[in-house]
Amino acid sequence: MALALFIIFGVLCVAGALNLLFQRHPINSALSLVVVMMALAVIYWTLGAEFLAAAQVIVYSGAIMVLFTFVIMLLNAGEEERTTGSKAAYFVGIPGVAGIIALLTYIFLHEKAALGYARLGGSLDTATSNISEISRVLFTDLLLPFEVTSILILVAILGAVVLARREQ
Amino acid sequence: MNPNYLWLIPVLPFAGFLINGTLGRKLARPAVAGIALLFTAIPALLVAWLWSTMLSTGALTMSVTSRSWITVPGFHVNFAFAVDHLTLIMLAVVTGVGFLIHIYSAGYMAHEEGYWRFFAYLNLFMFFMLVLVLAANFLLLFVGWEGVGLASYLLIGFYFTKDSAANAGKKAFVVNRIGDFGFLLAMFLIIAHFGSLSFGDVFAAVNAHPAWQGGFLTAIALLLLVGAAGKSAQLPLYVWLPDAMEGPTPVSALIHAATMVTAGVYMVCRTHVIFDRSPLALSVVAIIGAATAIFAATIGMVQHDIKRVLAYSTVSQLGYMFLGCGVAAYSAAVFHLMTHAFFKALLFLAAGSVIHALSGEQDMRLMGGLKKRIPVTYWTMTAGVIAIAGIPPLAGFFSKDEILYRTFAFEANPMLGKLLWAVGLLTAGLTSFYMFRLWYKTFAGEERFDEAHLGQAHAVVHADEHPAGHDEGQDTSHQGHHGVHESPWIMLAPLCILALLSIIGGWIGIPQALGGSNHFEHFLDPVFAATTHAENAVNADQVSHSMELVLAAVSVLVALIGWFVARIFYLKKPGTLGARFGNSALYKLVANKYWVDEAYDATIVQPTVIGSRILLWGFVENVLVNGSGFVSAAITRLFASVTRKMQSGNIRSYAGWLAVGAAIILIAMTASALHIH
Amino acid sequence: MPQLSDFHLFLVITLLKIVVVLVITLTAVAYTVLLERKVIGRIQNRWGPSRVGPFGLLQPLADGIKLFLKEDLMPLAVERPLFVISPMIALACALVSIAVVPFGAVHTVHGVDIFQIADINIGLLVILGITSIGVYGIALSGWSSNNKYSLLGSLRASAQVISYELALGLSLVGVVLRAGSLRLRDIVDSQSAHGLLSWNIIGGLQIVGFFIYLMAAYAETNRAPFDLPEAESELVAGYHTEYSSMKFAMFFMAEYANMITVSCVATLLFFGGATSPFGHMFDATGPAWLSMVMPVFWFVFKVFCFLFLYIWVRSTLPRFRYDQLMAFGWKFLLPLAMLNIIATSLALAYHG
Amino acid sequence: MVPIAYYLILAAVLFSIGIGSFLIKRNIITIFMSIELMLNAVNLTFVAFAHQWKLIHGQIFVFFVMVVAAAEAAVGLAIIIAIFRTRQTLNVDNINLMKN
Repeated sequence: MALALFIIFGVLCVAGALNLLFQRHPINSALSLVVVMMALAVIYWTLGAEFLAAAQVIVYSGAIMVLFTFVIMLLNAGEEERTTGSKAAYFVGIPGVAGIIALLTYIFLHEKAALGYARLGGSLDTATSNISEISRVLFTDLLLPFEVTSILILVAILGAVVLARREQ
Repeated sequence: MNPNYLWLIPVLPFAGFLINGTLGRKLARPAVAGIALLFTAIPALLVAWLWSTMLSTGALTMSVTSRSWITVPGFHVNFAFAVDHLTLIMLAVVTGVGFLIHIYSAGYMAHEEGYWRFFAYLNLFMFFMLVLVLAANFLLLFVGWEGVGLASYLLIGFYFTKDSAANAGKKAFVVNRIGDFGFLLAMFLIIAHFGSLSFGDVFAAVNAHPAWQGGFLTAIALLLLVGAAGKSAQLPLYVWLPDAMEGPTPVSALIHAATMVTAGVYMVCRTHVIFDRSPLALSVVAIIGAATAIFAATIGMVQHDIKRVLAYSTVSQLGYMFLGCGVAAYSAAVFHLMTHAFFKALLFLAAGSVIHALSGEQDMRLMGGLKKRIPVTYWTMTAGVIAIAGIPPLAGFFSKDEILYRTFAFEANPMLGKLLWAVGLLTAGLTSFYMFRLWYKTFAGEERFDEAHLGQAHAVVHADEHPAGHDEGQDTSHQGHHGVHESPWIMLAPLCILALLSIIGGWIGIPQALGGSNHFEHFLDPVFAATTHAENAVNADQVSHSMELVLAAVSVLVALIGWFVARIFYLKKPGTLGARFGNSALYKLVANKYWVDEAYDATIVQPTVIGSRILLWGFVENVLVNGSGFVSAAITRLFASVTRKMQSGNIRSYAGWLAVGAAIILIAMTASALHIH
Repeated sequence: MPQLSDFHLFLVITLLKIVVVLVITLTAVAYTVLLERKVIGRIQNRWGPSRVGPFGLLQPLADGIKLFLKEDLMPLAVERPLFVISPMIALACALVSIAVVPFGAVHTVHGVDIFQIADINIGLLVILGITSIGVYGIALSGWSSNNKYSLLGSLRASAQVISYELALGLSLVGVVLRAGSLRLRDIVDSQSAHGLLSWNIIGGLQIVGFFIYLMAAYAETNRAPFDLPEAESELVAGYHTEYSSMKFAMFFMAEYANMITVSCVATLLFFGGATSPFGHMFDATGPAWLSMVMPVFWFVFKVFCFLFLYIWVRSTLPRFRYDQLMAFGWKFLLPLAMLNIIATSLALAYHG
Repeated sequence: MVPIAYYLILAAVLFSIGIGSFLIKRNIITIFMSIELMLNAVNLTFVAFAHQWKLIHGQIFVFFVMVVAAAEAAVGLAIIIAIFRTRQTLNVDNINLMKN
């Protein structure tokens, strides 16, 4: 069951990622990325991180990617054209990337036993959810980083407004 | 008084400094002066309380350690204050005279720009001076030492728009650095030999080893002496003090006569344990003191600027104190320090009052006949002049005579003692002469100033009108200039108090030979006990009281001779002296201050300037520094011409390099990880 | 059914639940349309649909047949795949949210709760997440239509939905704080003690939160007075201008399904869900089946009231201007929601 | 029971695809999206390791990554809009003012 879920959504992830790579229109790439993220959300859930699964959907798919499509629509971005540089990237990049994947895969499979196995539903979860656990750590031990992050967000908002505003 | 409150004594003036320094610009002048006075008066009261506590409890010392300051293995310094009887006297002098001079300043500076700045600096000075006096270790003393130097620099250059004032400040600072260098080296030596900078530890260690004579103690003592000579304006580092007269007169009175310049004397007395072990260092102290005394006195004879006469006089009197220290008569030196603080502060303040009366005129050739015009100033100044001249029963006589007597009776080296005594005696005569010269030239004879044009030449310094109520001079000016006038009472009151102190201040130390009991020396006995009792107390018994009486009579006689000579040349037959000697080589030598400044300029300043220009600027700066810059720039450019080919400006190529780097790291990590397995 | 394992049983019952709920929801959607037409007709002093069937009750059926049989136009310049997929996204997202809604008291058959499709411990977050995904349907439909009106409509819609999502999410925090859980059953249970008096809107003092939620929900569903994306007078029909036949019907159904979802959530969060307004007063009375049916009745009744309110508001209030809409959302609702959170948390902290 | 290694391999594959599309794509928005893809891949490893070590901190790290990614997206897209306004293109090969 767990393996089936993993295979279904893992394949969905990889397919989405590859579609992002091969689609030439940015909006198709964006939608492929949404698919990847939704699939990842399910995988998070199988790993016992249901809060992150929800956050992944709400924040990544529902906010960040909507922003991306919004910008694509706003700028009316068209299909991209080929250039010589991109060909070089194809010839050098794809074999290199494939090599790295092969290397990492080999390592992970080599260490498979040491890494252990995942149980469906996770081993962290309490009776209700792991949200209480996350919030307890977040608002006690990690309160300062949390507040700093909120400042960061505020700065980012202001920066975005300043950058995107049309010069008067 | 609980020693835990000792810190209040220095900190309160610092609070005054902070308040006036930050808010003073916005405050009204009475508020500024009020704050400064309040934060000086409270420490004075605290000192009085402290004094009464220590006398009533009979405690000889009192100390407080607040917290550790520097702690490294094998060496430890605390923030610590300590009080003994020597400190008490210094505290009383600093806070008492300081408070009087603060009052005086409120009147004297009333019409100056930067009123708040002046009082902020004065309070800052008080803070550092009190830290210096209260310090229980060399390092904290050094903090105060440097701090008073800073305050002195700021106040000398108070009229910083005047080139001469700014230069005088710089000169004071630089010359003092030489002395500080000696002090620092002395501290290093002390750390090296004692592993501590605390007075208690160091002196206990010295007392515990009677075998230590001379050697490194001489080195330490001589280096300390360098520091003391710089701060107390002794030969050969005295040159800054006469120039320091560019500062406002209350500053000259407080810093450059009564308190700061005596820090060197205080330091020698404080470290007398070390000096006692080194006859050589003591001799050097005595010789420097005597030489400075007579050297400055001769220059003082021919100066025309009223404040410069007093400045050389100060140098000369400080020489006396060093002489006292040098013959191990520390209590006599401190006694003279105290009486000198009274009468020299008085003289400076009175001179300030004269200058104030003449709207900024400082040249004695343009004074004269002021006796009737400013009577209070006249009478108070008279007390100061008689006191410094050493005529009984005023303060200066007792303290100076004590030093001369002790010099004469100096047992460790009788020949040197007699010689120095002769020099001191001659100096006493000269002192009497130049002080009465000043007195006659200022107050007696005909009026040599042009009342109508008073104040024009010195408009910068004293330009503002004075309150009409204090204007005793007749308003002869048709343009609204003010004539000679007595100072306001806020200035005269401190003068009167100081005059009283100058008259009676010496009575606490009347020697037994004159029927007194020398309270002062007994008071300081706990501090200088080792020296006083072991050597000189016995000595005092051996030299008969009759001898002491004879010596006192001789010194009084010399002082009177000085007076009469001055009377002849400056009251009866003015101008004759100038006509006789005005063109002689000797006069020119003295009038030009022995060309010391010029000699320093030629031997030290100019070589330094030229050396800097050729070696530092020409070679180090241009060849080494710039050259290395050019070379490194050329190398950078060479490499850059190769490596910038990688910087295509194309974002994706950067990303590609990034990916390559990450891949290399990954492979390296993998390789090492697999290797471990 | 002894031959079925637990897992198969679970699968079968769940599929059954899904089908039943889906059918009921779609029927409800159809009849909500009829309700709207009737009510607005009455409000505007006319009869509304009355010809097809008794009281016009068969009108939705007739509409459905008509839409099925219409020609499915596919304009030449559209982005084909996205044009086809976006109404599906819209409708799917609208319907999926129902899955986590508990519409009755807990009643298990073979270990499976039959009045809720999925009892998820982050149910509220799931609803919010699915709502946020719903934006894609509108955004993509407008863009893929290759039509200026559609694009403007969809841009408006996306901006509006994203903006009001913040206020919507924050308005629910007060409720979550009170319940201490994101599971919808827990939230309902937290309001079940004393019936009406312990509902969040009354007993929980979440009236401000409810008000914010209501405003944001109207905006989220693009309903009047926030129906800027499909403002007929300005944009023809907004993002679905180019759509026809069943694709149009999907958008249409999505809108009404969203209304139902939003009403369900409001009922669950602020009005005690499937609990009786009289608390446990009449629990003991009546036969066993009554205690099973009554919660469902209360739930449906509350949702119906909300739908009625929706229609009432639509026929009463005029449309906002776009800048007013944005200012209202960002400058009024959002700060108010934050204040509500602060006040609620302070009150909770004070009480214990 | 799925081996953790599989999750890590999935993450590695996603990450590598992200690198590849970062290098290959020419549209700056798509490049930006591939950064997000890489972030997601890293997040997956965090969650997987959090599961393996039974520590909540891995998940919290993901939470922070999400927040920072949101900020990054806001600023990055604003920059892209500004670039588009001045250069009238989204092709990175044409955005080469830094060259020489």
